[in-house]
Amino acid sequence: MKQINEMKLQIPGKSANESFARAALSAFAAQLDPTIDELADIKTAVSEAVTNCIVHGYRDEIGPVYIHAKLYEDNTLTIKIRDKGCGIPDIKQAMEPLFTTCTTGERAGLGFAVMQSFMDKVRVTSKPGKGTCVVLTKKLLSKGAGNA
Amino acid sequence: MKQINEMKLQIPGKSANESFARAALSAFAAQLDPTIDELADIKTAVSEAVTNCIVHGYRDEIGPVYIHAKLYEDNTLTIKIRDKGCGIPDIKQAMEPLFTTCTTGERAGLGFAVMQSFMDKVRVTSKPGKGTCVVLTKKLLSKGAGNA
Amino acid sequence: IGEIRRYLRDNNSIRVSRSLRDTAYKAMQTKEMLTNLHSKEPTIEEIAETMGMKKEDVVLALEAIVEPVSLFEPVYS
Ligand SMILES: Nc1ncnc2c1ncn2[C@@H]1O[C@H](COP(=O)(O)OP(=O)(O)O)[C@@H](O)[C@H]1O
Ligand SMILES: Nc1ncnc2c1ncn2[C@@H]1O[C@H](COP(=O)(O)OP(=O)(O)O)[C@@H](O)[C@H]1O
Ligand SMILES: [Mg+2]
Ligand SMILES: [Mg+2]
Repeated sequence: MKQINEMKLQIPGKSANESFARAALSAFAAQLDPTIDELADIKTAVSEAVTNCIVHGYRDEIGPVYIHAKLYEDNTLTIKIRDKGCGIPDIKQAMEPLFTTCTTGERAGLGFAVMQSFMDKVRVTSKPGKGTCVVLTKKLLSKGAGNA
Repeated sequence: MKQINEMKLQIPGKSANESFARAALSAFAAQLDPTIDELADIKTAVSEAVTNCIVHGYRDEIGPVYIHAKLYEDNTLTIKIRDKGCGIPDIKQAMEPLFTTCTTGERAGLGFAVMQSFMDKVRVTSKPGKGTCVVLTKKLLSKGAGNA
Repeated sequence: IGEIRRYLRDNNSIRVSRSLRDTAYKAMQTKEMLTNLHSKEPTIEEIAETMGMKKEDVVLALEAIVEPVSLFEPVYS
């Protein structure tokens, strides 16, 4: 599939940048002129993935978060979100709804479930001690399709 | 001066990305809570610099444009915009108002003048055959209407 | 009720471009209103707060109504 545009973004993993990352990705996705719902889905999924890098990947330190987004001719958007943090020992377990390693009760363990329900595809790779990479894919309704 | 945040962005130098770069930079600058006018100044300067990378730096090819923005504690914003294009042989001359190497009459030779009038500082470095780097600096003064 | 439901459903499939334009115009009106009220230009945060929106969303919307940059106007106007 032909790629029509891409962008690479690097930000320090601090919580202020969660909303910036969301805004940057919306500006990028806006090129496909998605529906309001589609854009909201993308923003939510990106938030979850970036938050995971910050709170789980780096925990008490601040490390870099790398985002690589691509747009394809068929209206598909892929977003790769990567950290160089602690990694995930058991990805299958981590992706189970309600599974969380957070002990303060602040997190519901639904981040991956949210990403999966809002995007078409979620691919996770990780190496303990090296970092984690999440690739989100969504095909947007082409203009006019759902919008009679 | 203490840096409070930064972001690095890499995009292919195609004209669609001029508006994306502008949007990403305004989302980043929004952290300093500027006025709409201040944002417009920043966006205009960024547009001129990114356009220069695309139309002059790379001319008929499409190469990467690198943007590195930093926010400092004293409300200063710096934006470095860099290409790996043809470079500028005589920077002093290039920055003179009305100087342009564009022969089609499409460009007015005012890009650098615009950057200089809308930002506090414009620093240009360049190496023919290697590329060009423009650093834009602006200190935001907005204190807002409510908390005058 | 059918009308309302249809409106709601259609609403979900409104393209972002249109919604951004609406937000941007509202932001410019809000800016005017606050400027007149305080005799001072409001910040983006104050505008967003007045509109009940997020700062980022207002900023992105403003990008949607940017006129193509004229190389002449900024310097001489
Ligand atoms: N980037 C990451 N780095 C390290 N661990 C992660 C990362 N993302 C997710 N995890 C692990 O996967 C678990 C489940 O993630 P998630 O579904 O988002 O739920 P929550 O964030 O609420 O815990 C987390 O509790 C954490 O153990
Ligand atoms: N990134 C760049 N790479 C190569 N040359 C550049 C670059 N930016 C500016 N220049 C040179 O400087 C000149 C003046 O730039 P500018 O003031 O923006 O006017 P204009 O773009 O209208 O020509 C350009 O015509 C070009 O020769
Ligand atoms: Mg999570
Ligand atoms: Mg120019």
